[in-house]
This record gives sequence, structure tokens and C-alpha cells, in this order.
Amino acid sequence: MTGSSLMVVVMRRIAVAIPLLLVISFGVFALVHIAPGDPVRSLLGARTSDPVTLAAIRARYHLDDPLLVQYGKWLSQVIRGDLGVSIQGNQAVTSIIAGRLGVTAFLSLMSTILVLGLGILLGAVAAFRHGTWLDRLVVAFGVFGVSAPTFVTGIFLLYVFGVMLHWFPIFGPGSGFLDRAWHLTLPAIALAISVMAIVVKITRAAMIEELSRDYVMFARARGLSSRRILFAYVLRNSLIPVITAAGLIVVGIVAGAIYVEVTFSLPGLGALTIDAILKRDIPMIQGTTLLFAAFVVLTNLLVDVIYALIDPRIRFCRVAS
Amino acid sequence: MNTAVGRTYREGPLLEVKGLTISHGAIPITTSVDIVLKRGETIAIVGESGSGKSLTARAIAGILPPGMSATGAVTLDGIPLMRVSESELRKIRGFRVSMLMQDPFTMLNPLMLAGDHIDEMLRHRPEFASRAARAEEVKRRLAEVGIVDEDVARRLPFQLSGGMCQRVALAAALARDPELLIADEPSTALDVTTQAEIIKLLRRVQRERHMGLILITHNLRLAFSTCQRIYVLYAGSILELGDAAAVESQPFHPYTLGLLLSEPPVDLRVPRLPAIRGSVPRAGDVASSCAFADRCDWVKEICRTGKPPLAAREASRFTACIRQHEIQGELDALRTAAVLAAPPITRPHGETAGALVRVDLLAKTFAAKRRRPIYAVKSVSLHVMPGESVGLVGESGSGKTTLGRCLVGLETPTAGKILVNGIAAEDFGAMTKVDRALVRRTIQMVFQDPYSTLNPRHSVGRALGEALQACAGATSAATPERIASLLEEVGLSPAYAMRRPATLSGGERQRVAIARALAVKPAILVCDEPVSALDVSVQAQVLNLFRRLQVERELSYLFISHDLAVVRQITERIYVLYLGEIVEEGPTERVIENPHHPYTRRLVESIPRSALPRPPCPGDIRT
Amino acid sequence: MTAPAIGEARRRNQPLRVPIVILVAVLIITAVTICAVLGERIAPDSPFVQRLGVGDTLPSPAHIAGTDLLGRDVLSRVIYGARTALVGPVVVAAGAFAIATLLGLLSGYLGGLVDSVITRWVDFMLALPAPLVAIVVVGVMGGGYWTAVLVLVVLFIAPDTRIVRSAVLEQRPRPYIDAARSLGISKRRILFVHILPNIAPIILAYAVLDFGFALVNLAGLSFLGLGVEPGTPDWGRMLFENRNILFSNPVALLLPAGMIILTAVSMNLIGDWLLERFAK
Amino acid sequence: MDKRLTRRRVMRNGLVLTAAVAVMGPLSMASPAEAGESIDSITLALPSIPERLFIPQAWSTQAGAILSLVQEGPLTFGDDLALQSALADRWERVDPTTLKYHLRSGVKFGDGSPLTADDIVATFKYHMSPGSQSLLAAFYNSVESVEATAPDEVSVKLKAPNVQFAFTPAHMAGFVFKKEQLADTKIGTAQALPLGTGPYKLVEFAPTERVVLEARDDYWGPKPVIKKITLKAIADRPARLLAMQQGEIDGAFDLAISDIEQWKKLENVDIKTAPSLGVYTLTLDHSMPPFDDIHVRRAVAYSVDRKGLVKALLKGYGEAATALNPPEMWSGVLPAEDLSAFYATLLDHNSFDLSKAKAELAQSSHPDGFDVTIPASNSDPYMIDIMQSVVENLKQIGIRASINPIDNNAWLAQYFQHEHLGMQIMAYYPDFPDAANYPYLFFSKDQATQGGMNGSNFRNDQVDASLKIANENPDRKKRADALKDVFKVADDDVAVVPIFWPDTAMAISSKYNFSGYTAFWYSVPWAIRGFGLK
Repeated sequence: MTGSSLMVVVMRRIAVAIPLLLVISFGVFALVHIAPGDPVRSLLGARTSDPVTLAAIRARYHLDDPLLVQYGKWLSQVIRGDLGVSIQGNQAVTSIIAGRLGVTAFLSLMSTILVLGLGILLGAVAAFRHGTWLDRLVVAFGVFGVSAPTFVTGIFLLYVFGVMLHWFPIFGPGSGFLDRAWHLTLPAIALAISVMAIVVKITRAAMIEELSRDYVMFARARGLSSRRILFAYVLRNSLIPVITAAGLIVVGIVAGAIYVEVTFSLPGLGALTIDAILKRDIPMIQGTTLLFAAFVVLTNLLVDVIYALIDPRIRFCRVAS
Repeated sequence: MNTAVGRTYREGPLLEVKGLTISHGAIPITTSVDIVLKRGETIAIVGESGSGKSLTARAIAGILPPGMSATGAVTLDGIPLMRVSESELRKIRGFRVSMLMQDPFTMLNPLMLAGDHIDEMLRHRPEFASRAARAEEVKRRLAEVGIVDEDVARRLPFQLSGGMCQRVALAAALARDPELLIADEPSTALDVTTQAEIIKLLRRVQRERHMGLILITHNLRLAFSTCQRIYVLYAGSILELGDAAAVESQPFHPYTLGLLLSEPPVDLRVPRLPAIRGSVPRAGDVASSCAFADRCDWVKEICRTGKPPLAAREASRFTACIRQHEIQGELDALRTAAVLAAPPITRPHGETAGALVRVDLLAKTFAAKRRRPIYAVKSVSLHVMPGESVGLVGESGSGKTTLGRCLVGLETPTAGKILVNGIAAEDFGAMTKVDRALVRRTIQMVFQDPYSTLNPRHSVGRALGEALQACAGATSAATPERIASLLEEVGLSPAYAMRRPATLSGGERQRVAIARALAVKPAILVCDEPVSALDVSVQAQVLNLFRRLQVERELSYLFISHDLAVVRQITERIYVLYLGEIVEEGPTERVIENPHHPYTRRLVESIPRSALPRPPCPGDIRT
Repeated sequence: MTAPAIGEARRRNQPLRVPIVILVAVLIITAVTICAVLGERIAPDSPFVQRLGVGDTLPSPAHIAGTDLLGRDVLSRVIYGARTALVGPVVVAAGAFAIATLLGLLSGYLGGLVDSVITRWVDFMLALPAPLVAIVVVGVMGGGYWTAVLVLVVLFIAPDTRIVRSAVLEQRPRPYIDAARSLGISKRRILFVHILPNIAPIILAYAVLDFGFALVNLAGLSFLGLGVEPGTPDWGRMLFENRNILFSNPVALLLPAGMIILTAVSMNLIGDWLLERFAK
Repeated sequence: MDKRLTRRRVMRNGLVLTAAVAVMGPLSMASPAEAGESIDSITLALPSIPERLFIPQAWSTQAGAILSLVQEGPLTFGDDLALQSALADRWERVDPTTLKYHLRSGVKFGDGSPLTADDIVATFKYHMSPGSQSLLAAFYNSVESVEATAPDEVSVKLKAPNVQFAFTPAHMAGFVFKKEQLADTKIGTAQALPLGTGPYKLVEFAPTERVVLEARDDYWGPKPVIKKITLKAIADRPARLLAMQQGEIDGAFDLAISDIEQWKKLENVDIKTAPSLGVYTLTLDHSMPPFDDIHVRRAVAYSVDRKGLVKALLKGYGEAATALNPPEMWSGVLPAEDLSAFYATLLDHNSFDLSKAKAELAQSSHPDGFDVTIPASNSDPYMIDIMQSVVENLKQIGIRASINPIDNNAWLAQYFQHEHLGMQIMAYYPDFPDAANYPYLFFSKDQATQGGMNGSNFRNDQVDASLKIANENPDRKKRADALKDVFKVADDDVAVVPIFWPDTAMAISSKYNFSGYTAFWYSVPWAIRGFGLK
């Protein structure tokens, strides 16, 4: 019963995610056509435009077919793992992306851990000390976090901890696990701050609400230990809004990674995207954008599933009615 | 009492509260409350909303909400509760004092299985170290509160009914066998029939365990029927205290009397409910006078010179009225007079021709997403004659509100017919504009929740003006005069036109809502629980207004209520609705006094009656 | 943690301190607005006049915040920069909420097909990584500042619609709406005279918060070189341009960065406060 | 950002140079480093490291900086920028259209295999084959055929006499690949690092991040002093400075001249500068209003504060341009003193004078000014700043100008589209020093067409005739006279508005000597050009 209803939830989410991915992929595909000027020009960059090359490009991208047919052919290539050839360096987009993925993945993972760990902790502390100076400090941090652009905090962190204090390296992604973690600490913090603000805000609000709930009051009235109340009642219940906001968090981290990589000159996917945009490397923009978008959509899907697993009200809804 | 072994009892009362003063920031909530409770004793703290009764209960358990603070002394079996640390308190809560709260649906953790709420209370005991042992104990504890279905323990709170939740909560509260249970309005959020069961259960458990019980309630009848002693709390201070029976039969404080009188009796229709004027003040506004002074008919200068202390008058009887000696006679007289019955309204029964509203085989089904549809109203036929006041009685989920909303076009029924003034009005969307306007001018509605029945952004005048203008065919504009006369009709001064809903009390808002409904000069009002959210004293005022309007305007009512006592005061005839169907219909007196249908009988029996026998029949008293 | 302690802390601080913070925030926004409106009269110098021979210099009495690479007065550029800092975000917040209010009212009140179409669309938009979409679209389309503003308007509509819709859904079942309906008051009047004023504080509060987000996002695009035209005094653009003169005149970087944070913090504070105070 | 991208991209668009070979450079050996010195390892920073190390697909300064240590052409540039022998120990012009290169013996690739004439032929043919899409194809446009006429001899047959082809075997277009490797489609990636005959071989390549090179023992030339060279990408300008300050790097190439003052403040760091031979210039479309009016062009020329820009953007490291060619480009054609005398005769409209600009505009057919939008590449370090200044000055005289910052590719693409040119800004760096290079590109009729560099659409028969002489006639005097004639006419007519000639700069720890830093450092094995311990 439980399993099958969970499956229903998952299937339903997948049913939503697939058309979403299709629409997004169409948008990404359409970039070539949206970009001002001739599509061939967009795919050619500033390469020689002799008739042979032009014909090769038109054939390679099926530019003489109807739009939907072009899309279909493009999509089938994409599904087979062919994202085209980048204008800069004339290399397969997939192999360039593969080379850059590591830094971005490491950076995102590191700041996700920071965001969730520290964000939830701070939110919880603020909620438990609601109304005190500590709470106000955390709230102030939250307001600062959503207000300060990632690149600004990034620049400041770089110059304070890298330049003035020499605590952290100031360029490069490092090699090997520890060295990389060391190199990516400042970027990860810069990335985490703005996103953490969201988590802090949500956790704090949810916790304050949980703490004032009748069932928490009732649990206290029954003399349950504060640990039991914290974990079995307050934390667990207030994590649900945090999990629902996970989509927001993922989007924040992905978008923030772009700015952070540019600020810290890290050779990741974000910097690659911006570089491709500045150089108008359309196949490359298509590739990275598609990857980012697919990642966000799939994470949202995963979040929905986790949510369904955690909140028994969804699991049991069949039984209920 | 299996775990009481080993406890050593001290002499003296179980609980002693002295000078308990609660405040929210600088705003006082209660002023110096004293309470004493002996072992195994049951007391009730009675008060209207805003009296501070719930917070008093929480202050005793030491779980005031954030922002509230308390001073004074709470001593449980010699332990000064307000001076011990939170970790010490944790060893007292649950083990010695436990608490039960009002809303059964919010009291249990929505993400935790029902059984786990009891299970978690047992884990500290070595004999219940194993899961299986605890499961067995959970089963036993649930059985104690009348739950034999073992499946309940494995369900989530949202899958249980309110009564079930309240039973689970009670079992959880009692799982560590406390000596004192504080029950804060444990039955208020429940249906009438369930209420009675829960109260019965509470009393049984209390007796069996010889446990102290503090019952917090706004319901005097419930307090008298359940508890040995009564504390009457008003605007943060105790006005009267005494044995339940004594207080009921001869109240020493004008407020207690007022409360007793304004509570509509179920067993007779009184000519007029003696309402207390005004509404409950805030504790801070009456800090240096008798809290009741402004609403009291016997007020003298002396009542305002200081806060009168609670003083003993008779053995175990206390009152805060300093003029009690002088006015006791008058109070007694009023108490006696209150049991006079008004003549029952008689009307030729069975006449249905020319009905103002006629409903035939009405059904309303709500399609729900991915769930079974909800059959709110199954098949209902009823009628209301011009000038007739008809009651529609039922518990939550009976479909009574849906039915009312169908009548005024807020819902479109799935099947069946509605005739209003001879016009087919089952689908407002399909009616002609003229017909729709005509129906709307015939039938209007008064809603339950006084706090959101008015648009908070519109002044009273604007709300009434809009209603006057909405009356299609109204040639004259909504002049201030017309607004003023509407206000006067519901007993409010014209100055109210300038006020915003936020500055009005619940009773005042409900009056404005009635005035708004009257603006189109309707022939019938559908009143959906119009007084259930009001304090007893204010409820009486509004009920009197309904009765006056009926006479003056020859209005018809379809009076929707769960409260038979209220219905008895207003209506001539009632329909009893149960699970979307009418199970009984007849003149009010007959249905209440001699119910035919088992459900109606259960409903009538559920009304709490005092432990004392009612004063003999009215005739006897007059002699 | 004992209850009285919390009570006292609240009593001492709550009524007094919060408004002061908000007051300061309002003052900051007022100051920024004055800069935006009266730029010419306040700025000590033209933000465009170059002193190529002087180049980038540290703060001096002649140039309180120093000069940039082309010898332009940094303070004047920051004062003029208030214009693009305010106009874009205001257009984004107002534009997005103008459309979102209409959609949200219709979706929340009418329900049915209209509602499901609008909510589907909102769900779709919310599943998109908005900042990334903004970067890519503005980068590929070109067109700078106003393209960015337009893209942000489009991206903000969806979350704003959701906010308005849920606010409407909260009002929808209230008896005063039922009363108006049973009095035969028109849908349009119910929507705009009854519901709208009641959800207006929520809209206002979120619009103020939108402003903050839009400011940060637009500055971000400028920082990536995708925003305003070069030469325009704009805080984000100044970060982009002056990053390389960090050592010769750090103020040229710190001042616009500080202004972005200060303005965004102020707006977020005001928004949060409005939300807590008037919208709950 | 990749500063020199501009020029690389430009060249690829095809210059069909149809002149005869000119001078035979004096053939001499590269100066050997002093013996006995040895440096274990140094780390240097570049603004970026390419995605791929394959010149035909990644033609940039950064790729050159790395691969010039690994690969060599038949010829190279000396410290005086003159041609020197490299893989070819001898070369000759058999007739005006035939060139012969005699290979040095005993030259080996990094994998130990010997260099053969076939490798050179394969390299040239790779660039010439349309299928390869080599970015350097244009350098071979004038080549009719190339073949190995002996095991150690390569003959190149030109379609027509061409003086400028002589330089092709010396710069990146001439870097020789091992024949077998050119067939590998993965060449240039970490899986297939390119082999070469140069003093170093690639041992590690992390695309866009880092390259590690190791000295070869079997190099034919002077023994490399540095054993191991690590090149790291540090894109952020301040970060590069800090890395230097903290000693994480021993030097940095390709400094932004604007930052030079900050670099000079560092202790124990030497800054090397050299004229880059590049030029920044405005082009004004002579074929369309408003720039068909000489007064408008003069007004624009008067509105450019060249000296100010040199001071603000180049901090003095560069020169305000009085003509298109930087003085160094004339080397071998016109002696320095003659050149300065000649440049002094050019008209005074290359000075900054807004009142004269206003007066010229008033005389023009657009006395009330006009609207113009100038596209500028957002990857160039100076272009947008230059335009901010120019636009502001133009506004002062009533010309409503605005900048359209676009990406480098779009900027170039629209420049070569050759439509609606109006006013353009162009930054151009040469690959070899020849005085005829710039004037041919910017002033000849051939280039005033789609794909051409003549963005001014400047057409003058006299100029074309003179350019033909300069391009085909190897005689120094005749070339000089012909080019002077070209510059005189172009200047009178304001064919272009030159802005400045920037220097190029690098930083090196003062522990080391580096005497061979020149404009073409990235085309020569820089690590063996005067590099050593102090």
C-alpha cells in the first residue's frame, strides 16, 4: 500500500519532469535562432566562412530542415551524448564539460554541506533563542546574505582572507582532495552565504512556528526531554519546509556557482558558461545550459521524492480518505 | 495507580497557587490568582474568552508561551514549581502534573504515529525497555481511554477523528500516572456527542485514579456537572469561588449570576435572556476597580475605589463583590425568575403551501482530487413559512452549513430543487438577472465567524453602504441616514459608521453583519451558527436581537446551530440533520423533550446538566 | 530557557528597536532616491568628465572617493549610479507584480480551468533556474540593461503570481467575501474593492523584497559585463570596471559594492518588516 | 582575457599577399646561454591556458607561449625581430616565386624520432587543406605547392611574388608537427600532446589550468637552462599580482599595461617591457555619410586624446600613434632618424584639440552632429575604455556617439561583414615585422570588401600602385619610398584615426635574468633566449 502510493507520487513527478525537460531543451535549442543574426554565424563564430564550411555547418546542424525536425535531430544527438563542437578550440562540447565538471561539482557539494549544516544550525539556534541578541544577529546575517551579491562577498573574502591574511590560496582549483578543498574553501563560503540565508530564514521561521505548536507545548507538558522534543518534534517537522525549499537552494547554488567561479577565476562550468557567452560560443552555451537546467529539474524531482518519503502524510494519503 | 507506589505524600493540599500574576510584556493578563486543590479533587476554572483561564493553566505547568511571564507562587506537594529549574520541572511534568489541551487535531505530532505518543512516555522505565513490552503497555493504556481497536496506535493523527485524537492525547498525558491533570477546554473543539463522551471518560479516569483535576472551561453547565468546586475567573481575577452546587443555586457575585442567566437553558424557552451589557474588558483596564463594575447593574462608587479582594462569605464560599450582602436578595430573586418559561410558539403545523423557501431532495457532492467525493448533503427536503423561525440542528459534517450556502447561492447543489419565493433558485448562474436580484433581496445570510465576517479594510459605514446599494432597484442612494437607521435597528449608535471592524468586539461585529444582511430588507435570514463564536454574555445579547428583529420585521429564520439550547430560544420548529440527511423534524419543544430518532436522543442527552437536580418545575417556584 | 526571561527580553527590545532599524533603512532608501532624482545637483562633479592625465587616484580633498582609470570622479559616479540602481528594480518589482496581481487574483478567485492553466505555468517557471536563464538570455540576446530588466520581469511574474494567488486563497473563503457574493456584488468589485485592498500589504511587502532581488540580480549581470552600456555610471558596472584598480583606488570598488549591499539590505529589512507587521 | 585573439582571428580571414620575396635575413645561430647555469624549476602565470594545445585550432598568444617551447618552424625571430635560421640551417629564394629550405641534420622530435622534410610538407599541407579548418590557412594562401625535393630539402612554390611569405615559417604558422600526429583527431588534448623539435616537451596538461614542460637533453640547439617550467592560468589581474607578491609564481606574462604601476611597486620583481608593434585605430567609412566628409573625419581625429589615453590606460608604456605603423615596423626599410623626420611631416590633426574639432564639424555637412554607435569587443583590455573617452569627447563637439559592447567574435564578425561600418575601433597586432603589412591591410582596395581589414573603405589608386611595389619589390629604397607615399596620402585623407601603440609587458622575479623579451616572445623559444640566474 505504502510502497505503491510512493510509486504513484514518483511517477507523477516524473510525468511532470519529462515535459519540463523537453520544454527547457527546446529553449536551449532555440538559442541559436534567438541569437541576433544568422544562425550559421552563431555556430561559426568568427571562423572562415568559405562555402565549404558554410555547407558543412548547415548540414551538421540540419539548418535547412523545418524547425521541429531540426529540434528532433538535435535532441536525438543530445540524447546520444553529442552536444556539438565548441567554437573555441573546435573540441567536443561534452569533453570540455567533462573536464570542467569536477571543480563545479566539488564546489557545489562543499557549499551544499555548508548551507545545510550551518544554515539549519543557525536557524535552529535563532529559533530557540527567539527574541534575543543572538537571534537578531542571525536574522541580520540572513538579511545581509540575501542582500549581498555573491560576487561582492566573494571579492571581499578573497581580499581579506586571501590577500590580507594569507589564510587561503587565491587562485586555482587545487589538485587532490585536500588541496582542492583548501583552494575551494573561500569560494564555497562565498557561495554558501547567500543561499544559507534562505535556509536560515526558512528554518528559523519553521522552528519558531513549530515551537509554538500545541503538540510541542503538549510534549513539554508531558515532561518529555528537550532532546526528544528537539529531534522528534521540532527539528523533524520543521525540516519539511526546508526540504520543500530545496529546489530554491539548488537553483541558488547553481546560479551562485557561476558568479563565484567568475569571481575566483575557477575553471568550472559556470566560468565556462560565462566565457562561452562572452565569446558567443553557442554550442557551448547550449551544452552547459542544458546541463544546468537538467540538473535543477532532476534535483527538484529528487527533492519531491525525498519529501514524499519523509512526510508520512503523503505516504498514507491513500489510506486516509 | 500502579506506579504510585513509593511516593510519599505530604500533608496539605496537592496544589497551591498564590498570587499568580501573568503578564505579556507590560500588559497584565491575570492579577493575583489564588487556587487550592486537594488530592483527588476536581475543580473548574470558568471564564469567558480573555479571562486568562488557559494561561493560568499553562503557568501552573510552567509552559507559558514565549513572551509571557508569571510571578507568584505555585506549590505542588511542597515543591515550589516556579523556583525550580527547567530540568527539575521536566521530572515533575508528566510524572506529577500533566496537561490536556483544547484542539485534539493540533495536540498530537502530525508526523508521529498515535501509539508513539504513548510509547515515548514509557521509555524511561526499565521494564519497558523492549519495544514489544511498550507496545503491550500502549495497548493497555489505549484500552483505558476506551480505544480497543489496536490499529489506532499505528495510525497518524490526521487519520483519526477528533474524539479519537483526544483519547490518544489523554492516554499520553496519563502515561506516567500524574497526580494532577489540567484539562484546558478538553471538549470544546469536539462535537456535542463526542464532548459528552470525553467528559465522561475524564471523570471516570479521575475517579479511578483518585487524581486531582483542574478543568478549564467557558461552559458553566459543564463545570457544574463535572467538578466539585468552581473558580469564576473574569478579566484576570477570580470573582467567585465555591462548591459547584452552592454557586449554581445561589450565586454570590452579579457576574456569576449574569453568566448563569445568559446561558440559554435547553429545557425551556425563556421570555427573554437576561444578557449582561457590554463585553469583557482587558485585565489591564480594570486593574484598580472591580473588574465587573462597568457591566454591573448594582455598581456603586465604592466598587471603583479599589480592587475588591476575594472574601469569604460562607463556609467555603468566597466572592469578590463587596456589595454582596446588600444585593444578595435581588440576585436570588433574579435567579428564581430566570426559570420562567415563555409560552411556546404555536403555529398550525403541517401547512406547507406558500412556503417562503422550499427545498426538495437537495444533494450536494464535493468532488475531491484523487480522493473519494464528499457527500455533504445527501437528500434533504425542507420548507420555511413566511415569518417562521426554523432550526437546523446537526453536528459538524452533517451538511448543515452546505445546505445554508446552497440557499443563498454560494454553492450550487448537485441535485434537487430550491424554490425561494416561488423562484427556482438552485443554480444562481442559470437564473435571469431579475430573478437573481429578487432572490437575493428575499434571502440573506449571517455567518459564524464574527472576526472575518466584515472586510477589515472597509469601515462599518462603507460595508453597510455597499449592501444598501447592492439592493437592486434601490432608487435612493446609501445615505448616512439609512446607514444610521440600520445601525440603530441592531442596537448600535450611528457613530459606529465611522469605525473599522478591528475596533469592534465580536458581538458588535455580528450586529453589523446582521445589519448588512438586513440592508436589502430580506424576508428570511439564513443564520449559520451566528452566536457560537461569541462569549455567553454577548451571545445572549445577540440572541435577544434576533428575537426582537423577528417580531419587528416579521422575519423568517433558518437558524443553523449545533446547540440545542440556543435553537430552543429562537425557533419554532427544527430539522435534525445527520450525515447529510434529515432524521427528525417537528416543533422545537416536542423534538427536544421527546426525541423520536436515536440520534436526536443522543444529541439531547449529550447536553451537560448540573449534578444538582434542576429546580422543580416553574410552577413550584412561583409559589 | 524560562518563559519569563523571554518575556522580559521582548518587552525591553521589541517595541523600540525594530522601528529604529527600519527607520534607518527608510532613511537610506530616501537618500538613494534623492541621489537618483537630484543627481546633477548633489554630485560634486560630473560623472562623465575624464581626466586622462590624472588617471586612477586615491581619495583626496578634490575627489572624496578618488577617481577611476579614466580620471572620473568616483563619488559622482556612485551618486549617479543610484539611478540605474533604482529604476530597473522598481520597474521589475512593479511590472512583475502588476501582471502577477492580475493573474493571481484571477487564478485564486476564479479557480477552475483558469487556475489550473496559471498554476501549471507558474510551476513550470519556478522549476527553471531563473538567475541562469537571465544570464543566458541576456548574454545571447544582448541589449544590455533593458533586456535584463525585461527578462527579470518575466522571471519574477511566476513566484509573484504564486504569492498573490495564495493570499487570495486565504481571503477567498472568508465570510465577508461570501456576504458580498450573496449581496450580488460583481466579481470585479469583489476582486478589486474587497480582496485587493486586503492583500495589498502582502503585495507591497513582496514587491519591496523583489526590489532587493532585482537590484542584486541586475548588479550581477552588470558585473558579468552583460548589463548597462559602458560609461554609464552604474554600481554593478563599476564593480566590473574598477576591479582591476583595486590597489590604486580600492574605494572605487568598495563604495559601489557597499551601496549595493546597503540598498539591498535596507529594502529587505523594510520588506521583511512590512511582511511581519502588516501581512500576517 | 585573451588580448591577442584579435590579431589571430584577423589573420585567419585571409590576406592574399601577391608580392615577391624580399630580403634574405642574415642567418645566424641563436645566442647560447652561458654554460654551467641551471634552474631546477620555475612557475609562470599566463592570463589563461588554452582548452587545447593545437595551434591550427587554438591560435592564441597563450598557446604560442607554451608551444613555442615545444615546436619550432624552419625559421625564427631574433631578439632584433629579424629572421633567423632554426630547423632550416639555410634557405634561399631560387626565383621570385620559389623558396628552398635546407634542413638542419640530427634534429629530433620529443619522442626521439628524427625530423624529416615530409614532416614540414605535411604541416604546411595541413594548414592549406580546407578540411582541416586551420585558423592559419590564410598564411598559405599565396602558396601554389609545397614538396620535399630532397630528404633534407623543402621547396615552396608561390602563386606570385610575395615579400611577406618569408615570415610565415618563422611564426606559429610555421611550427612543424610530426606527420603521423596530424592524423590524430585528439591532437592537442591531454591524450595526445603535440610533439615538436623544440627545447622542451609537454609532460602535463590540465586544460585551462596548467601546463608542465620539461627540458630536453637531446635538443639540437643551446642547452635549456630551466629544467622544468610550469605555466598556470590566473585570469584575475589582481590575483596574478598577489600570486607574484606571495611568491607563488616566479613571473607573469601578458600583464595589463594599466596595472604596471602596481607591479612595479612589488619588491624583487623586474618588469620587462617592449613595444608590442600593435596599434589601436579608428576606421571611418569613407563611402557613406557622415564619414565621407573630410571635415567630419578631421573632427573625429581632433577628438581623440591620444596622449591622455596613453597616460591613463597605458601608464606611459606605449606611444600616442601619429600613423598606423609603429616605428619598429619600419626596421629594415627606413632608418629610425629618417622615419621620425617623415612622421613629423604628417599633418597636425593627430593632436587632441576639441576647438579645432568643433570648427571642423561646423564646416562639415553635419554641423549639428549625428548619431553613431561604435561596436567594441568586451574582451579587449583597452577598447571599451578608449571608446568611453572618445565617446565623451565626441559628445562635447556634438556627435552623439554610443558604445555597443559585444563579444569578440560578434565584434569581428560584424567588422568583416563589412556593412554599415560607420565608425569602428580596431586593435591589431602583427605576427611579423614588415612595414607593408598594416598599410596593405587597412588602405588597399583589395581589403575594402567583405572579409577585408579596410574598414574605412579607403580606395585610392595611387596608394594601391605604391602598395604593389612595396609588396613585390624586395628593394629597400623602393619599398621605403612607396610606403612613404602611401602614408602621406592616407594621412591627408584621414584614412584611419590611429590612437596608440601599446607596449607589451611581463614580470619576472629579480632572481632571474631575461634579456630576450620582445614583441614576438610567444613565437620564439623564450625560455632559452637570455634566461638565466642573476
